[in-house]
Amino acid sequence: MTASSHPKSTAHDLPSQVKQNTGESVFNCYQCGKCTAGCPLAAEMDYSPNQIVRMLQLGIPELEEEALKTFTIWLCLTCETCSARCPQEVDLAAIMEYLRQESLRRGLVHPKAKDILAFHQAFLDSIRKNGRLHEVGLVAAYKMKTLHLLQDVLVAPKLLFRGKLKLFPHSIAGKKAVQKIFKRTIQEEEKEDHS
Amino acid sequence: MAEFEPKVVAFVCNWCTYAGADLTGTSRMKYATNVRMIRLPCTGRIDFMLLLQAFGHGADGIIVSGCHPGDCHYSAGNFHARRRWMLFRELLDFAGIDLRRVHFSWVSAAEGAKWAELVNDVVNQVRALGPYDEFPKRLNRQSLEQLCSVEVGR
Amino acid sequence: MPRIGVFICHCGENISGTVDCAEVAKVSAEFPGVVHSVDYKYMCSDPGQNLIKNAIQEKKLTGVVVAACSPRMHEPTFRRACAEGGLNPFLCEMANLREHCSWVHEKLPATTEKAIDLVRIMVEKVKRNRPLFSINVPVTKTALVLGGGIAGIQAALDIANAGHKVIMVERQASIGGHMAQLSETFPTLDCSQCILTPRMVEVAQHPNITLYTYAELEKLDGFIGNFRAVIRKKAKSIDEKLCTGCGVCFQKCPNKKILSEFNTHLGTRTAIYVPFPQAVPNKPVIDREHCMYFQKGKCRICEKFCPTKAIRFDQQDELIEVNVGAVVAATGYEVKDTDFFPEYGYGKYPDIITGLQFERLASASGPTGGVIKRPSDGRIPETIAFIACAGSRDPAKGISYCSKICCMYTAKHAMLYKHKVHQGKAYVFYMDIRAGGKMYEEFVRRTIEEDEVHYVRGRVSRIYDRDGKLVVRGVDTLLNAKPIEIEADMVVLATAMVAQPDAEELAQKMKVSYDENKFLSEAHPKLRPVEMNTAGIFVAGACQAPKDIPETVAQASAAASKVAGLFSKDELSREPVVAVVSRTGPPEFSNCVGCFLCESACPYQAIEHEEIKTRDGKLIKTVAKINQGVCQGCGTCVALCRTKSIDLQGFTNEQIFAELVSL
Amino acid sequence: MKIGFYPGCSLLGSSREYNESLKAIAPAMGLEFAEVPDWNCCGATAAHSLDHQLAFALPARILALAEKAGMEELLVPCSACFSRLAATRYELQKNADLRKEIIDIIEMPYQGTVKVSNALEVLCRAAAANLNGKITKPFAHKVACYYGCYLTRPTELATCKRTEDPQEMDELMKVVGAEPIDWAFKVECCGAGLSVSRTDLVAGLSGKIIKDAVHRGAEAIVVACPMCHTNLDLRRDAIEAQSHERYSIPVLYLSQVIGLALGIDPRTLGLHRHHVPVRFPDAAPNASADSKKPELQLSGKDD
Ligand SMILES: Cc1cc2nc3c(=O)[nH]c(=O)nc-3n(C[C@H](O)[C@H](O)[C@H](O)COP(=O)(O)OP(=O)(O)OC[C@H]3O[C@@H](n4cnc5c(N)ncnc54)[C@H](O)[C@@H]3O)c2cc1C
Ligand SMILES: Cc1cc2nc3c(=O)[nH]c(=O)nc-3n(C[C@H](O)[C@H](O)[C@H](O)COP(=O)(O)OP(=O)(O)OC[C@H]3O[C@@H](n4cnc5c(N)ncnc54)[C@H](O)[C@@H]3O)c2cc1C
Ligand code: SF4
Ligand code: SF4
Ligand code: SF4
Ligand code: SF4
Ligand code: SF4
Ligand code: SF4
Ligand code: SF4
Ligand code: SF4
Repeated sequence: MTASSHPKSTAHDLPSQVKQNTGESVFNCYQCGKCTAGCPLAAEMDYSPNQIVRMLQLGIPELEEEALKTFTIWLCLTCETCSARCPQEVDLAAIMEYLRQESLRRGLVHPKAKDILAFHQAFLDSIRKNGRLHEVGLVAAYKMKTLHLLQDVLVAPKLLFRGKLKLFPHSIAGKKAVQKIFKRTIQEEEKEDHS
Repeated sequence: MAEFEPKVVAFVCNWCTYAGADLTGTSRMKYATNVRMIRLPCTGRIDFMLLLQAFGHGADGIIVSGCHPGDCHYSAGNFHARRRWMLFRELLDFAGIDLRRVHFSWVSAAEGAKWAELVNDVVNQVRALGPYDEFPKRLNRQSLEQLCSVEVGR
Repeated sequence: MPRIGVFICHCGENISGTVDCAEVAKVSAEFPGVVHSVDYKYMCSDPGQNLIKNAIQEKKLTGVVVAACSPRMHEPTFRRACAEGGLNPFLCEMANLREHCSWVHEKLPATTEKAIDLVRIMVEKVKRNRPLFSINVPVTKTALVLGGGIAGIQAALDIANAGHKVIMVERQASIGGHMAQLSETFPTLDCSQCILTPRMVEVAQHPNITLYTYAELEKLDGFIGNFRAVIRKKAKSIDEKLCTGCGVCFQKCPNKKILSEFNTHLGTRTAIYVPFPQAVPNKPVIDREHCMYFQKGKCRICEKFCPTKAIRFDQQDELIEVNVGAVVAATGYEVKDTDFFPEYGYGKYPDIITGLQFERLASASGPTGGVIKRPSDGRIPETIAFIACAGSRDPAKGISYCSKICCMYTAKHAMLYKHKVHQGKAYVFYMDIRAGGKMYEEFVRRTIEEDEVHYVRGRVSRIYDRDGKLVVRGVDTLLNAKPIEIEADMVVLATAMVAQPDAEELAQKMKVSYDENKFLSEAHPKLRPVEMNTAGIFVAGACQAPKDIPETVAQASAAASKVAGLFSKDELSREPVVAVVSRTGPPEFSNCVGCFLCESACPYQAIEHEEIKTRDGKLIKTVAKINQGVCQGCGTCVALCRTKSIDLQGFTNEQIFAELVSL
Repeated sequence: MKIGFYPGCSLLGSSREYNESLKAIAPAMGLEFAEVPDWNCCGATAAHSLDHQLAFALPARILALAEKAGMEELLVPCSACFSRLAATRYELQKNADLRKEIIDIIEMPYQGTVKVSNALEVLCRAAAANLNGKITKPFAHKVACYYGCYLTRPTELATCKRTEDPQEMDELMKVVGAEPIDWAFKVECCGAGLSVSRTDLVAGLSGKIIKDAVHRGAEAIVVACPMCHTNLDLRRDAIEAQSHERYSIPVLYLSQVIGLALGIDPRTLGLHRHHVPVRFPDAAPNASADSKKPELQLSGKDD
């Protein structure tokens, strides 16, 4: 991994990395399942939220990698229902977030997650370009990335009609400053990843 | 020249810190040999003049340790000790004693490791400060005797 | 001239492994005042102890230092050996060469040097020891039992049957505690009230037991064998001597809609009431907060109808002072309410109830006559969900412990439900099943195998209502963590067993310690499970930790036998480590100037005033005096006294100073 | 009261009406907004899904700009933006190393002095102080107050007190004459950021929310977040397709409800911009159930 956005970790197993970057210990989880019981998308996931933690508890590298390959981590909405109700005060939403970032860094993103990832990336591209989000541009870019050309076609004209969508992006004076922020964070890492 | 080896006197209560130090022993944890313990029923028993006397008799550093607040075997003894300690700090200061040589701490009967750590920390710190020899400058033996009103000598 | 004997122990290899014991003995022999110095393999063994006894006699020793293990371990052993050898036991001291030296240091010259220092310190101390004699205090052979649950009842009966007097204080209008509320009890399913009520009656009728109900402990001071307790007997507003318990008053009382505490708010009672029909004593009290006369100044209907004219509206609280020799704390527990659970609706759904409420629904004498009915509409639930660990094992809610009994009573509840509603469906959401007790696991298995209760392993995340049903959103972690939704008609939460809300206050009144969860602390979790840190105070039942009835009764009987043991002697002897105020000859008589700083500092209120008078009774001065029965020997007063008029026997200024000087 | 204002991207686009209605009610509420100059996007879910530092740096720049403009409090109407800004402020306060890193990245001074507030908080406060006697057209309808995730979680940043069953918006709605219903989906997640990439899932989650509200007789759902609004309003067709049910219940921003109660023209409040038309049954809710035009449908008949 590249550690540019996180403090350098000394231990290399995933639980230690999680601990270092989120402050959460996966060993606090006693597998009660309450997180899963309350998760709005548990039924859609390939592994349930508590199983994701379980995969990190056993000290088996293959399972840790498996966790990074799940669809679950990409489906997670960061709604924090799990974290708010966990009796052991495990911030599972934070762990999910870290696993997503780590999965991306290691190139282990689940194939079915590519739409979600594409959307996130299109979103960030839009901000990077203009400093603010341009919704039409975002949807267009997303469609190009995923080839979901028909999706949302029905919604967009209505929005335009109601004066909600702007065909041309807002741009801000501090566009350069925002681009620099991108350069110093996410792009720097991408570069390191590819070197 | 061999490194200076300080002498540290520890005033400890019987119920918490003495027992805690016993636990250090039963757990076979190691610490510096420089400490000599004086067992008292409670930190409440410590007349802080005793600390002056200790310095007067060759101690380079002092540890005072008892039960955690609220855990006193005698329910409130350590609370009195703490209150008096506040006043006494000023007196020590006045007597020209570097406050870094005196450590007040809580070690419970379950904190064997903490005791070992405490001793090592204090010994290292006092070792760095060097031998304590300024005492006679401000307080001579006689005024000390008066303060403590106990016969000095073997 | 002092004649001190020094005995260095090897403790096998434990000490001699790092300390050169022979060298220590040799150097010690040269200390001023030492006339005898030897080392030996095991000092605590019989031959080791004989070495001491013989030396005392042969060398005419005036003091002994045993340099061995911690005095916390063997001080009593060696003091006894000295006494047997003819030396006052308090002329023996120990230097701790094992825990404080050999075990914590490497084998180095400095370690042996330290050992020598430790011996020297103790030699200097022991030279200044004085013979001390154990203090004898008389024992008042009456026990105070706080709380009239099954724990208090059992302890009181056992003590009373051993021939001692008991005063029982119960704050409710009746004794019985929680056990009186239970339906049937696991693992045998015997009827709770059937086995309890005979004992309640026995308490009321026992000649050795004085029962104060509707009463609380106001104050406790004194010490083992000699406590003084003040009991507040709250005004019951009736004359108990006149009242026959006929019950006319509560039939007539117009104020009938008060939620009954005994029925866990599922039933009602009147303002003048007995908590339940089998109450002991079976005489009513007026709940002034709800009585119309006390609140609005009008009514007095009960008074009008009472055939014996027993109603006393003007009755006042009464303070009763009693002397007792021992106290048994048996004040029990409470359960968390359903509003403790945000994710289960903060207590807003009437059909989510606690386990204790379920007991009342299942009880033949309960508000529904034993028929399981929903509080909201009285319907019999067709689907019922039980949720284990509700609030327990939940650090996020501030309770990390396991309540210990709920796995069992949840199984019991599910079983009772199935016995009563044959076609009904029962689900139990659980994390682990803790059923460690005689016939407990078998009981749980029966619930699952014979009564076909569905156990689902997983914690419930949320409960909400939908069309008059309660949607329970859980998960089955054994089924690939599949989310499970049950539409239940009723949900029973096995809520956590917690300490009484005023447990902390009570503990402070008694000067005993309590743990972070406010349960009272025993003196040692394994070896002194019924004693408390304050001598003479014992603990029994669920006020110490969550426990079921068998454990409660066992602990209560154990506490009672401790009390009986204490009462088997007329006098107690205790260590003479106590403070003394110096007395000098005339004209001062004492250095004490009567400032009484010491009095305010003493944690045990052991310091009294003493008037020094001339022969013809003229007051010379008032000085401090230590009550040696009360003094625990903490030494706080000694450190505080500016005129150095107090000293602590065994840890005198002189002794400690000598230790310092010898460094 | 003058207060800093961070509209966020969606208030300029798909949730214009939220912006418009806030501005419309501001004078009556005694509020005056000062927009953060040259603000950028907070990064939303995308940033913190993909990069830890970026997720803090984007909001930090906004907070630094607000600080520079001398603002003490910043109103962030979008709950999602609010969550990002508040979390950034909280984390940077807690973690000095991270603060240093981020300051270094944004190349701006940052103190963390600006208090981040959401619309619910600010409007509740302003209503208590200013609304007395100004309600000319009480919003006399049964409303389902929908809080969603970000006003109640994570617990340490939560605006609402009873996080599993919050009451703040309900209380505010009572002030403007509405009758809040007790319902079960106040704090369930609507699907949030998956709106575009997994509309199917969002339709499922949002569908459950709408169903419960309708089922319990609500005539309108009140929200405080553009994302919630998008999912409950704009995604209505997808919801209906998936659940095979028709729901005509409108979804209003809380500022719109206040505006209506203040007697402000619906157009000024942007009501015409909603996908689901804002209409209420007059007297008899049992009008024809199978009207052809969904826009004309009346609510309260979906069971
Ligand atoms: C739902 C439920 C079901 C259960 N089922 C079973 C079962 O089937 N089998 C089983 O073995 N156990 C069962 N138990 C456990 C059982 O209730 C307890 O083990 C038992 O009641 C403990 O008795 P106790 O005397 O220690 O406490 P309690 O019963 O709580 O009695 C304490 C008494 O002290 C009084 N008191 C409190 N404070 C004071 C004070 N300051 N001064 C004076 N008096 C005071 C109280 O009023 C009360 O009368 C169950 C518990 C629950 C909650
Ligand atoms: C592996 C293991 C680990 C444990 N760890 C712990 C722990 O960490 N903490 C804890 O609290 N508990 C622990 N326990 C439990 C603990 O050992 C028991 O609770 C405890 O020893 C029981 O004491 P006892 O006196 O009843 O029985 P025992 O220790 O079995 O003593 C019975 C004695 O009676 C003698 N005896 C038997 N029959 C007769 C006869 N007919 N006549 C005369 N004498 C007889 C036996 O020789 C024996 O000396 C552990 C148990 C095991 C097996
Ligand atoms: S709720 Fe918490 S303890 Fe329970 S399984 Fe999920 S993460 Fe683990
Ligand atoms: S934060 Fe993610 S894992 Fe947790 S409940 Fe929400 S969607 Fe599920
Ligand atoms: S007296 Fe203590 S040190 Fe000596 S043998 Fe016995 S246990 Fe060991
Ligand atoms: S009517 Fe009188 S005698 Fe009868 S129970 Fe009531 S108070 Fe007692
Ligand atoms: S005076 Fe009080 S207790 Fe008596 S009947 Fe009236 S309300 Fe009941
Ligand atoms: S006894 Fe069972 S139900 Fe009760 S807290 Fe313990 S594990 Fe949970
Ligand atoms: S502090 Fe000393 S002088 Fe004062 S009353 Fe007590 S014993 Fe006497
Ligand atoms: S030694 Fe302690 S308990 Fe005894 S009288 Fe002095 S202060 Fe009180």
